[in-house]
Amino acid sequence: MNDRAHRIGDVILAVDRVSLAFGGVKALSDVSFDVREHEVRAIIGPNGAGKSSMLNVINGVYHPQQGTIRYLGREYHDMDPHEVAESGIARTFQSLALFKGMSVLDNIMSGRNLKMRSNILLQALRIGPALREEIEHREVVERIIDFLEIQAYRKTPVGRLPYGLQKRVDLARALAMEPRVLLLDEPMSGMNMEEKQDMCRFILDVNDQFGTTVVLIEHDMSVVMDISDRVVVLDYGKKIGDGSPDEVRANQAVVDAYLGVSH
Amino acid sequence: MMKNVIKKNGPVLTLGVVLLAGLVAPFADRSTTAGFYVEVLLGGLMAGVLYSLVALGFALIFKASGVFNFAQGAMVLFAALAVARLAEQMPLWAAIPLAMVIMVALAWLIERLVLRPLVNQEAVALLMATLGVSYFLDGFGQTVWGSDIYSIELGIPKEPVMILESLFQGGILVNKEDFVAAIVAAALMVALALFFQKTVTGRALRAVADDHQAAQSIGIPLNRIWVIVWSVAGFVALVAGVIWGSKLGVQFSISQVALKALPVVILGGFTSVTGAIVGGLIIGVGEKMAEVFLGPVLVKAFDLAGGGIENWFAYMLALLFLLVRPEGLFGEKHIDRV
Amino acid sequence: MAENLSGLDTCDTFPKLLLHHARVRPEHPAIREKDLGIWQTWSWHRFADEVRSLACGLAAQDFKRGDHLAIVGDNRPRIYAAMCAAQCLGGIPVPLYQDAVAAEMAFPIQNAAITHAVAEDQEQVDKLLEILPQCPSLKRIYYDEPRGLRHYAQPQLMSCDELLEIGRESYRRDPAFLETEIAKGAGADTAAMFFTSGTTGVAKGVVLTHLSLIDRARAAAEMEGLNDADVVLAYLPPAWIGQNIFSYAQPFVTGYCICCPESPETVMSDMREIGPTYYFAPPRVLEALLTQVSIRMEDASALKRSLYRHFMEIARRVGGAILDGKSVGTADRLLYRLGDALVYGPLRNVLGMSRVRVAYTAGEAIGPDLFRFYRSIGINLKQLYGSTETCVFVCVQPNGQVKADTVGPAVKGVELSFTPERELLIRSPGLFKEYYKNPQATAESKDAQGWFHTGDAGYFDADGHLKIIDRVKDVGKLADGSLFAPKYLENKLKFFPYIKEAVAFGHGRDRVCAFINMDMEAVGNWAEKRSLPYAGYVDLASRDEVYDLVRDCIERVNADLAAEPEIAGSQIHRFLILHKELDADDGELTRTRKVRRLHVGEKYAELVAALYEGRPVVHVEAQVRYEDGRTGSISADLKIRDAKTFPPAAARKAA
Amino acid sequence: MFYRENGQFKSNYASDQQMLPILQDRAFMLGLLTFAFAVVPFVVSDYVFLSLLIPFLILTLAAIGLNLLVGYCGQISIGHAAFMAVGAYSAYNLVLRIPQLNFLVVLVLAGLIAAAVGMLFGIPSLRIKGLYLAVATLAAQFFMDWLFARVKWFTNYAHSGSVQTAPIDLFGWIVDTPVEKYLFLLGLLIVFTLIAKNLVRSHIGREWMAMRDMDVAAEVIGIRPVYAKLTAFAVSSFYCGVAGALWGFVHLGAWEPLAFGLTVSLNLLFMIIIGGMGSLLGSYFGAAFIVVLPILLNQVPGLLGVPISTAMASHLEFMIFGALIVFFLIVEPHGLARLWAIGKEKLRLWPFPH
Repeated sequence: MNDRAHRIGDVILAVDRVSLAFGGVKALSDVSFDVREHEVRAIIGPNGAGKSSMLNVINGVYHPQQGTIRYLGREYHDMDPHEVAESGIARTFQSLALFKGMSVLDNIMSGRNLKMRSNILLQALRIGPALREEIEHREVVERIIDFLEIQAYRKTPVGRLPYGLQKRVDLARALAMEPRVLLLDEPMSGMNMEEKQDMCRFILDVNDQFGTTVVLIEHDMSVVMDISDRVVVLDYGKKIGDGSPDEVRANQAVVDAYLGVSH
Repeated sequence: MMKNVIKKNGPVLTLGVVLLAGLVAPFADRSTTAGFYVEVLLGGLMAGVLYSLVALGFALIFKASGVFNFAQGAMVLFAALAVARLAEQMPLWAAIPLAMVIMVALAWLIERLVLRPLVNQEAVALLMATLGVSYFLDGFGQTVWGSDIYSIELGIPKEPVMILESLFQGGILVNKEDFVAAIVAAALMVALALFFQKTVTGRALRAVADDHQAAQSIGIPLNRIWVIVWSVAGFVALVAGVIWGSKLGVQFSISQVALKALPVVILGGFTSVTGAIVGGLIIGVGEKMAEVFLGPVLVKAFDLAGGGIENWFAYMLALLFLLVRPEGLFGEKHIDRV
Repeated sequence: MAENLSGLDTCDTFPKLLLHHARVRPEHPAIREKDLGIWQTWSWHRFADEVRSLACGLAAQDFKRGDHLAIVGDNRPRIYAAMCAAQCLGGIPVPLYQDAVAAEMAFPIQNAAITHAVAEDQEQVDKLLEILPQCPSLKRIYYDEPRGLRHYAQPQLMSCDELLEIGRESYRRDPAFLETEIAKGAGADTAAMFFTSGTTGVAKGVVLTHLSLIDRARAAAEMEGLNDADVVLAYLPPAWIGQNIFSYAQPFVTGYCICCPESPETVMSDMREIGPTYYFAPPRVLEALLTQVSIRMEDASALKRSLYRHFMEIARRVGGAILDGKSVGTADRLLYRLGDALVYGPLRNVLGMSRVRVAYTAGEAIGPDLFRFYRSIGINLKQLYGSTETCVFVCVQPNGQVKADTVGPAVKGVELSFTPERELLIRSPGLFKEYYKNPQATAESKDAQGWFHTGDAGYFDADGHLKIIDRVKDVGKLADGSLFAPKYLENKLKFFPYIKEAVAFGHGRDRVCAFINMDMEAVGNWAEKRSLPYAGYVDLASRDEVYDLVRDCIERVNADLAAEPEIAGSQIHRFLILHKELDADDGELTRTRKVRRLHVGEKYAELVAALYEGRPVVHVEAQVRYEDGRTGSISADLKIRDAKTFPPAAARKAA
Repeated sequence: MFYRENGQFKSNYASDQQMLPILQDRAFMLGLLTFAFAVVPFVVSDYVFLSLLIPFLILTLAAIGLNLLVGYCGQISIGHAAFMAVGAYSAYNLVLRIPQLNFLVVLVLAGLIAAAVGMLFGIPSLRIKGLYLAVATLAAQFFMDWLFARVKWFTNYAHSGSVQTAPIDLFGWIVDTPVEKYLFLLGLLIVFTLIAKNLVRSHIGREWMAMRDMDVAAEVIGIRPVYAKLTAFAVSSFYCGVAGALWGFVHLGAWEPLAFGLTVSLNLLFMIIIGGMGSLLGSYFGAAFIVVLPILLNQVPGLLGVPISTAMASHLEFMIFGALIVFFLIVEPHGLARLWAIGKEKLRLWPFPH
């Protein structure tokens, strides 16, 4: 980890004065922050702080009323989720969003979707390129399975797996997209200590081995502080802190938000 | 400001313009007299009232339990059959309450045997379950009550009367029975509205409709509410069945005609009682208008073997509406949270 | 096969055997590994290439004739390739247990002054790096799996891929080098060194020559008719001589294929897929399998359970005899056939043993019922006797002459004899050369006439089959002078699914008492079935219901013992259920999971005393190590119960 | 119980991903196919061909089509008979107007036309889901019913609106005896089943299932809803179009307006619910069930000595279907196919329960 600091590159993703409201309820107001390439960037905050909304905005699920997102130098306001996915941003979900009718393998394979090229006719006949493609991508997926240590479950329907493993499959599916930026929505929620440690290790390994930029939401502050390079703190839809873990820890507003003093 | 209003309600305004155009268009043809036009309009409204009735049953159930009740038509048929066959054995005033008892029993059974085991299932699974219920009721009704065509005699004269002769040239031909039916239906709706607004049960029903979990947490028993809702839906079906049955005769096709309620609720918005009523009227009128005024034009233009466009008109209308405003006229917009 | 073997006679070292197979059956699978979801296959040709590159790489890294190469990792093709690569250069591979803690690795490395090591992954590398300060000889560590090692800056580290690249390069420059090196090797050279786990104290490096390993591997292969169509699943530690014989020496002799499972969790399903034809399992594994069978059958429907019971009864009656080719009545034969279709066949299938032709068990004595179970369902399970010092194969039960309580006659080439104390002596071409740098120990166990003193007590039965009772030093006498063989008792107890481990005491005392370790899985399942609430291991172990359950098992053993006059005196009078599982990490078991009875007896001396003092309860406070490495202490009151004993059968007869 | 899987290991992905990875299953399938092709034609009466096997084969094809849409892609349709109608009338008109076309080409073209219409009616699925979509498909049903009943061109100005088909000519092979029809349909069905299987285990199939299971997540991993849903509608309608053409040409020979009415749509839906949503095998089971049940209801009471009227049989049929739908939705939402799969799993694990 010693050489991590100098691996971190330029700003890859910038959120600029984004506001989002549902009906009359403001979920985000005027939030700005940036993410540098190869870093682990955490967004923390108490429940209802707007963390998930923030990810949903980045990822095109919600369209903000105001503000823009700049990604790889391109500015966008309204992008559909699949366009975001095509541009190399993947994510996992807080509440499980796996395809529960499919096996672990198929779930992860579906993450390779964007890279699959053969047309429907070739697939129907399963000849030549279509078959080769299936096999090539299977190999990639197997490496991810190996990486996340879920070999024993590859043919199991995801619904039958315990929660912690399902979270791992969710991560695997996102990794299968070979993203440049990986958004993780509370990857450690509902896990026991051991599972959390495993997940931390996987996240760091991903960041380290593939150079993937990680944006991570977490409710539990202590876990995040160990693994992130920089932290954004949200509270009631507003940004109240931004900086290195140590800076954030020392920030009075953050402390108050977590202790509930100011409310 | 004005611009904003137009932008926001654009789809609704557009539809309004289209409907208005539809209503006015017939006058382009010189041969249409005002009297005939009003006659068609009234005819459409009458049919619309019946659609509204069935749609009301639909909307009630959907609002309270999230079930898209495909069996509403079968319930109408079942109720009509029950009344018709019971009336052969006893006077009508006894047959109708007895049929009502049967409908409540049916509602209870459906809740018990179908809905409760399927609670928390996806909406589509529930829809298919009601399809099953619909099939079962069709078969069961005809097994129990017989499958011939029966009549319900309400004692209202069926012959048409001429009204408003002074206002329109040639007067307007109105079916007395339709007239009574419309009044009954309207009365029923008022009664239901009062039931929902004024009674404790009604309020509980609305609470359940707004939020299942919240309702449950303040101690409203969901299962009992559902039985009540299905009973009310059974009651509405009974009224619709009796009116319809007396008009067309009680036969299998009633259950199919009731499929018209679907476009009605789409148009009105699934969760809205008002929507069911307004939607029913719009569909009723639109359909009649289209059949009478648009039909011949189509027949001529495309060399058709007869018009019959009312079979699909309502659906196409609903479909177009869906594309423009999926939540319907009075429905609530739905946001997916992730 | 005969033809293939005949070509082999000139091959007196493993590298020569490898080249032979690469020549004779280049495309035949040598080793498979389940990796990335499928069985990746290495033909003999490809395997030989890998070995060649590794060897050249090692040579380029200054690994020389006579050097030792530590190898630590799970069963992986590269682990085995590395062994052979070292041998190609005249070096000596020293496989180490992959689950050993770092401190345990230090001794072998210091002892053999190991210079090079091949480690499987980050976990093993970490351990080696931890002991690096104590092991200055260690200059180079090669790792197979680079994951997590990117940022390790230690100069000793190098990936196997890099090593292979160096090797390929140097092979291209000088292709003749390796040929010469291999040719220099001779059968009398040291082939490998295995550190014995040390039931009896400090580990010793057992030095084995090519000749001895190859001789024993071949003798057994010929006896069983093994050939290159056989398949073996390599799932036990490669550092254990048994696994090494089956997954290295014997495939090199016969050319058969070994298969490495994907991960320790998938062994069962991998075994089902592969369906080995030649199988080895220590009694402990067989027992665990049977426990699983029993538990899963308990969950089955009543119909299936009664079907299972019915046909298992038939199997118990005639299954063994049918397997031995003895004459059995037609009716029974038909019933067995039916049972085979309904129960035994499917059972073998789910156990992954449908294709097993020869299965061995060894390492410790096996409970006779356990042994008969496998044979009765048609698995040709046989006992063998041997040790690291003898290259495993000393005695093997020949087909058709299998008895539950003997280990069979001597394998071809082995001479057996006994000391007056009934200690078994062995002379065989497979005997080890010496204990590494330990002439004293070598002299103690190998006498001038070349006899190896096994430390095991036993005798020949009427058919000339060897019967092992126990370790010489463990065979004791009760106060009245009658025979006390604790292991024999313990094995009988362990056959019950609820009992995981037992430790019997009685030497020099008037009667026998025992510690019981319950099987958490089986007893937990049993408790759940009876909706018996419990808070955890300690709580469950102290339940009266569980004590009753265990007492029942003990009393059945006592009834059995009563029927055998020689040991009827060993019936268990009192017992207690231990508050924790015996654990290798606490020194209570060996790494091969044998009970270290003496150590346990000393560690829990107070409990033993309580057993004999007749106290109904004893307080215990103990340090325990949890799975995550933390330690904590347990304080509990252990109950002690009496068990019913039976008058000896002989006495009864007399009366 | 019959499974002996030891030694059946896969050393490459192609064999790991094959359709029937277990040897015993392959042997069973081979036996079944041999039976269907080489034994059935010789032992089965014309009555069984005409009233059981031929409708079964065609309905299976249609059910597979509907299953691809509903079971795999999760888009409900209550109006799929409309696409059968499109297929049937397209084929009728193609044969009528371009007589030299080979029937296989006609089938494909009819399927393609149905696919185009299906995509058209699938467009609402991009904006609306579930219940709402059911209405859109009903619109298709009623509109198509009307179109083919009223627009005379489609029926070639036939007086009663009913149409009569020409004999089927396949490269000179006139498919007209029941056995020939059976063999022809069986061959077609196998080909179409293989194609469907290939689709559902390729990435297009995973896209469909992803849309079905969790549409937001599907979009987030880059699946385009437009593409996934419209291809499902297209392929599904293609299958139903072909099935419709076969139903008209091979089974009915002549048909009247409303031969592809709402009842047919609902029957298709029942087939996949009872048979198993999201399972090709389920389509077979469902179709077999729907074909066999009415016949059983007509025959069994008579055999038991309590004859019932045809009307009663039909009412009973309605009740049984209705009750079964509810039963399956409650007890086994994945239908007969799941029961089959469970049974198979039990046999694989025998004698263990799990």
